[in-house]
Amino acid sequence: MVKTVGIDVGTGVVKVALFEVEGDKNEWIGKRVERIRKRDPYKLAEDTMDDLLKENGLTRDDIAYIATTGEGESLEFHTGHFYSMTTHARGAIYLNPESRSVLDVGALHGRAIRIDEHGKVLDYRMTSQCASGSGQFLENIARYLGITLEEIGELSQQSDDPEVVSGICAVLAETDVINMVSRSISAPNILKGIHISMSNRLLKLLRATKVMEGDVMVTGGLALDTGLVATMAEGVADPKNKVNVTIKSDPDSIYAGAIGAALWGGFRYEKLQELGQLQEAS
Amino acid sequence: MCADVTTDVIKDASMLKQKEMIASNYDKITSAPETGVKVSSTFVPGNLNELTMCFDIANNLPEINALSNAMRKKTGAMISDAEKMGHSEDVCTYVKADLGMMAKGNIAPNGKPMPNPDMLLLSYTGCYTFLKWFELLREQYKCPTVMLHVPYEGEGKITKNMRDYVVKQLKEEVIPTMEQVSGVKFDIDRLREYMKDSAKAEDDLVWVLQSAKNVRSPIDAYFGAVYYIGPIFSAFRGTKDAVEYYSLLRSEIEERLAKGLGPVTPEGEMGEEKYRLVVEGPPNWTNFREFWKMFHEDGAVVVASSYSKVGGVYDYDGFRHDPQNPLESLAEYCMGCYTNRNLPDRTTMMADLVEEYQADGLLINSIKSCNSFAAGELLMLREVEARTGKPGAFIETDLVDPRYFSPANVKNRLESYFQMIEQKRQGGAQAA
Amino acid sequence: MSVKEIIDRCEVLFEDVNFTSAREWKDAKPGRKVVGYLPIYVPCEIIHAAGMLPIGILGGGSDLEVIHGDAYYQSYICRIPRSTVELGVTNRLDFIDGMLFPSTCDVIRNLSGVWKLMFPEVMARYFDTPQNYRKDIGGEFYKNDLRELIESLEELGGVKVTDDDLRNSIEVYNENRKWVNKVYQYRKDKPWKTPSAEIYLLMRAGEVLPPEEHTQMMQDYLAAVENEERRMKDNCRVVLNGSFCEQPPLGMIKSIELAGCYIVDDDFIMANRMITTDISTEGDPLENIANAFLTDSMPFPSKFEPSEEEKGLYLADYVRQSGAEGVIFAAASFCDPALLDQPLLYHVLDDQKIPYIAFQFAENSGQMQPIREQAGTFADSIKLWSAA
Amino acid sequence: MKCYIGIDLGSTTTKAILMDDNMDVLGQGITNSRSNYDTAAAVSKQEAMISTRFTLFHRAFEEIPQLEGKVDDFLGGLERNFRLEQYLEQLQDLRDTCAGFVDNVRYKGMEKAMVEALDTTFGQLAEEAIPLFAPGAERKSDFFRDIAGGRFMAISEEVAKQADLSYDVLLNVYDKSIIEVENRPPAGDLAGKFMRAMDKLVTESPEFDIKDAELGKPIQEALDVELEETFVVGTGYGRVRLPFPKDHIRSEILCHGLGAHMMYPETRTVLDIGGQDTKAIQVDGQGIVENFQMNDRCAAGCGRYLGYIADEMNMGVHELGPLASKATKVAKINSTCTVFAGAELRDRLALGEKREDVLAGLHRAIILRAMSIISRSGGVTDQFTFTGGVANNEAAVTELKKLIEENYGKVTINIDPDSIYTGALGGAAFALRAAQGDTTGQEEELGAA
Ligand SMILES: Nc1ncnc2c1ncn2[C@@H]1O[C@H](COP(=O)(O)OP(=O)(O)O)[C@@H](O)[C@H]1O
Ligand SMILES: Nc1ncnc2c1ncn2[C@@H]1O[C@H](COP(=O)(O)OP(=O)(O)O)[C@@H](O)[C@H]1O
Ligand code: SF4
Ligand code: SF4
Ligand code: SF4
Repeated sequence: MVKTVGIDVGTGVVKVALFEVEGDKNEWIGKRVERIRKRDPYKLAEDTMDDLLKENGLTRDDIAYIATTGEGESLEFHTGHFYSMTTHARGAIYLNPESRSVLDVGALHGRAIRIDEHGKVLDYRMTSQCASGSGQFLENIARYLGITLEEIGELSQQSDDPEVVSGICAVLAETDVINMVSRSISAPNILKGIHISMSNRLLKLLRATKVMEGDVMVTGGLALDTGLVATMAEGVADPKNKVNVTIKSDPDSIYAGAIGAALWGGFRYEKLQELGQLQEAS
Repeated sequence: MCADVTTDVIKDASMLKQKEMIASNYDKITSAPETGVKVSSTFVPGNLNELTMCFDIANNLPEINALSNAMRKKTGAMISDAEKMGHSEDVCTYVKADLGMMAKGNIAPNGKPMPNPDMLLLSYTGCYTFLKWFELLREQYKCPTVMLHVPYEGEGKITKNMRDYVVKQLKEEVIPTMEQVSGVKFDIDRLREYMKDSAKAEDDLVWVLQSAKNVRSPIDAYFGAVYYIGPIFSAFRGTKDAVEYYSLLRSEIEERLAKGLGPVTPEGEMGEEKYRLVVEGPPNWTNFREFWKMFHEDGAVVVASSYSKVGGVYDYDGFRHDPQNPLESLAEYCMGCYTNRNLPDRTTMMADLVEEYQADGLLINSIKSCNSFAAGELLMLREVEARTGKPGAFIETDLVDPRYFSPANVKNRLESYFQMIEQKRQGGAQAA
Repeated sequence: MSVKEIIDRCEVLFEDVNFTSAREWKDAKPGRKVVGYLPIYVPCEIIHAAGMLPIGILGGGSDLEVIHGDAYYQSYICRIPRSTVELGVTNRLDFIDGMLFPSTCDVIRNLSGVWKLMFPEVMARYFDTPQNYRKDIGGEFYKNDLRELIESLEELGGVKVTDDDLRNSIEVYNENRKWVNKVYQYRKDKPWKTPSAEIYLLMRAGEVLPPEEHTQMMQDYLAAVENEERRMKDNCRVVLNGSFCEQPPLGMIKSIELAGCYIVDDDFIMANRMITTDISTEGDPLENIANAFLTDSMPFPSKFEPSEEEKGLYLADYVRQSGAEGVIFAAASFCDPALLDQPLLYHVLDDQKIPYIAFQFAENSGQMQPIREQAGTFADSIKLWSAA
Repeated sequence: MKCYIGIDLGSTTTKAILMDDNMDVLGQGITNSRSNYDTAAAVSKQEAMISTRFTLFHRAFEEIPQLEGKVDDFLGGLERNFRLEQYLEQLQDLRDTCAGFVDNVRYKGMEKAMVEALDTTFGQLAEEAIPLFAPGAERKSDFFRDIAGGRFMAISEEVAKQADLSYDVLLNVYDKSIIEVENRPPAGDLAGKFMRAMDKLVTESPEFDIKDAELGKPIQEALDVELEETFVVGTGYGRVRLPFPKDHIRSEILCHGLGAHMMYPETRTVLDIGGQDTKAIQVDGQGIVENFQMNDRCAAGCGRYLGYIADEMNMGVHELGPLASKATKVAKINSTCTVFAGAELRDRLALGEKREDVLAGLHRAIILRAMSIISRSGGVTDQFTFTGGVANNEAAVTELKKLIEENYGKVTINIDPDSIYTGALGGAAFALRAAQGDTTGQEEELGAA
């Protein structure tokens, strides 16, 4: 068994996963997530990894392959880099082997990825620049409503008459929301409205990847938002949408990228050892 | 152009006649599998209706299908289907609505399935999208495709080389393919006969369009004209039906004029004529009535428009189909279509219309889909403003994509424009 | 000359939105004329034969600040016309005596009219190429069209263009094309030696330099690059398609290669290799130029493909000839010809099981992260799954 | 006394102007729009009335011999103390509201600690208030939310640390309360506040201790003047949402055009950059709008963009301009998408670019976008007037001046410190006209056909 680390440097959060890997076998032995909060993400990534290693009584020399993903391309200490969709796909399969597609919803971007049973990326769609449906936006709104991130999901599910936000632009949507507050629309209805509009957008992306069936694994930070996940589940249940898929999420979904990176790192390590190329790749 | 909207809007004899004509054409097309009639798909601008008639071929116009689907609010889903098939969000939505309609089983507006065309007749290239559209259709239908390259009037004129080129293509590519598809031999005298009728109908149409020169115009030359140009821009140019329709229409408008009436709107007779506008660019179809309402509610009448010239410019420099020189005149017809003229000529045309029709200014409805119209319109606006001294305005919508019609935005701009005209008038009065 | 010296020179030429080198060429002899042309294709031989310098106007690049250009174009129109207008309004093209707007798309077609209205003192011509490929029909039309072009150039320059002038220029361009093709071939063979950003810059230089000078430059480059120590990377090989008109920022080309893809073929700036064979110098030179376009020109989206069966096959051929493992479609946002063509090309690639991805750019795109992400994932999947 | 009021409900700020029969501006008021539009309109109007009272005081005090040469000092002091009174009042309101939230189930078990923490925090806030409004002191903003909010966060973070309480909890209570406080229409009793302010001032500067009879009378008289709302006109962002009847609404374009014309009669081109929109307007010699352009649905490059950037950098919008002015080189920024502003900024900083250089680049990007809109509306003709909130930003102004000169040569550029009120000024003029029976610009009239 060798140990590998996957580091996912996001726009909002840094995630690190520590694995033991051999062939098809693997074991997840450590994890850590840290919000960036205006700190230097690269430094933070490095520190977070070192902390995690220390906690497990390891040093960097014990690690066979340090794999980065997300925006970690330029981290100097990595062995190799895999791109987000590759790692999220692998992470989704790890968390749920029945996954046939992934919806990765993070701080700024949303991506729909269609994958096969080995986690190979078959097709994908990304949100374009104009993205009111992002974590960042939701965070701003929550802040404005005086609600913590953890409360969002629960509140959204109490909605009885959701008020849909219009528009593609988060700035204009924010004005919409402010206006709703002044019209005394309740927080649950506002949040649910935002969830509905995000969900529509995400499901549209998903359909565009031509996913027809199987489990959709929601990964990224917003997988923790139970309100969004529930809204998407309602969305796919709507026969109008003509998709025969099941929305799934996992408490560890936020680690999907880091998990995928660690696992691919292990795979690549073995490959490169066979080829005797490890020196060159690092 | 679209039967089901016309009915509840205007019930004049001409409208009923048009409705009947359109219905019978759709019946002719959808019953083709039984009757054995050959069907060609072709476009509005530069359509060779008289020529196809010579071979007893029926004409199906995908643009018209798209716009009538839009009026019935069906295009949103069609476009999204086409986008799912891999078409970009950025391209012309007419194409996507058409491809999406195919994906939805290709049901004609009369509810019956549309037969596959026996021929694709690409008789106008004044817009590059048409080229691609036909490649896409051809991939689907795998039927004979005729391509008539119509050179652009880049230098503002039709040269002998251009005309010869088009005529040669007609003779050696278009006509032989049509003969082959239909099994009918080409008879140029038959073509001449049809063209005589074309010219007759064209005369009446021009009279109707020019009736808007009257202050208190009896017609709306944009929204209303959509109905007036329907037959001649589609499958009826050269038919007796069209001749009859236009003479009916003309007499109705003559009557309105005599009575001093303004245009008819979906909401009935229009009130006072407060603003006279010239409009450049096609209308929005998905919210056609709502869009129109923003004008007639505020007393704005469109007295001339470029859209009434997309399928042939008859009223500006006097072109008529000419039975004496049938092929040459077909060639000139194709090359003279509005969007095949260069921007300086289009600009001059708009400035002239503002003057001739005593308009308050030029309004541009810029269509997201259509670069053929849109690329350069902002310069046109400036030029026309400078040449006429009348204020212009610019709004942005789309043809058949409901996502790009933002009522609040359009209304805001229109209102500000009307206020501007109003303020200018009052200011002018104060200064005087 | 070293690779670095050559590429540095190219970079200077590339970044110079004032076209200093062309201005210098013009000032070197009184009476010289410069003719600009937009993408995709005009026969430069003819301009050259009139003693003029043809230069490609390929937009304003990523650093030009567009202020006035936006005033003339709506947000849903691609960027090249607005940056071109900006160049015009800011007098950066004031040394140009004539502008040609080839038959590329509605935007460029209408830009010819915009130019006539905005810059009435400059000769501006729409340049039509035939969509009918029969010699007796399209060929005849095109030949006459070319003759009209020559006449307007003769008038502009106050010169007479003889058949021998034309033959001579054809030879110059045959030689230039030969070296363009050699460079492209070299990159297919050894992509790690020739980063695509370099190849791109080298080709861009050809858009502003006299052809003879550019030919020499390519020869020097190939000689120098052979001696360059450059290590082969664990990259996959891709063909890039869709950037024939508006040009991507250099950063995008670099980002794609950085993310693990060697670009082994592309359709950037096609004017320099539009004609795929030598044009004959025997007989009527105009007819030869016209016929070469009819029978031996590269397919591109603005050109109608008369045969259903042939549609798009060329792309699969490019993939095969260059040993590529996939295709990256990179079209300019709002580029109708490219975007309408893409689904047809997808079908060909699907049939032949060639993987592909697609994204869009604008000449001034700043954020490369999504591009790296997509190109990188593409490279990842080719690498991981072909290795597995 | 007859008053004509124009209210410009912007997406970020709401402005009011009060004018008399002679078209003399007597008062102006501004507040945050980020709450309820009705409240915002009411507050800005009230503020304009308060400022009108000060104008009236001014007029009255000029007559008092003892105050000769000291009127401005006196009024300045009075105003400062008045603001302090207002601030303390709102602070108390916030404190009460926060306390009311402590019973929420979410904070079970923490109640006591929270009450203590809030007491300490608000105690400190109230203490700080006095120096904050001392003579010559600078405040980060004129809005309660900005001043109190910023300090609340700083203080409560410390307090929470010492009380071993989660800072998030205090923040959360604050977030909930501030919305309520902002949505509450302001309390009345102006006269009382004036009088208390007077007392404070006199304690502060005994030289103003003039006999009651001499001072009290003019103050009372000025306070007794009835300010009659003869006609109120509303304008601004999303006109449909304005809490006014339709015949009291005017197009924001026309208001801005007229307002700019009133400030600078020679103005021919107006640029307004507000929170969510940028407009370029061409007006003629009478202030009549000849042409205009606005940004489309996209909010890229407007004032909010700077707001996001300021948040990201933990600074106030006021501080951005000065920092950007220190740049040695202007970073090249292509995207002015507001949503991605933060990401772009982080990207740049990660690439090692300096904060001030990136900021300078961001300002340039905003102005470039505005330049395009100006160009689209027909360019710049002498004179040029820059209005809207962003006109308060010196870096934006510098960049604009540079670009205007490069593109249009030397033209007179007007920037009034009160340019943020341009739209409201036009609105007030329309109100006066409307009262005189002139309905130009009124939407109702157009819809009547
Ligand atoms: N419990 C939660 N409920 C809702 N959203 C959450 C929660 N936890 C984190 N998030 C959101 O997840 C986002 C971070 O997701 P992540 O996938 O890590 O993004 P990135 O990779 O871009 O940093 C944050 O913007 C935050 O808004
Ligand atoms: N003192 C200031 N310094 C710098 N920028 C300011 C200042 N005041 C306001 N702004 C900017 O102006 C914007 C608000 O402008 P405003 O004209 O009030 O907008 P609106 O009319 O849309 O409410 C804010 O987003 C902010 O960026
Ligand atoms: S500001 Fe809004 S509309 Fe504009 S690009 Fe950004 S998200 Fe899109
Ligand atoms: S681009 Fe314009 S002219 Fe061309 S097909 Fe579309 S709508 Fe018609
Ligand atoms: S980029 Fe595309 S749409 Fe734009 S001018 Fe070029 S070919 Fe035309």
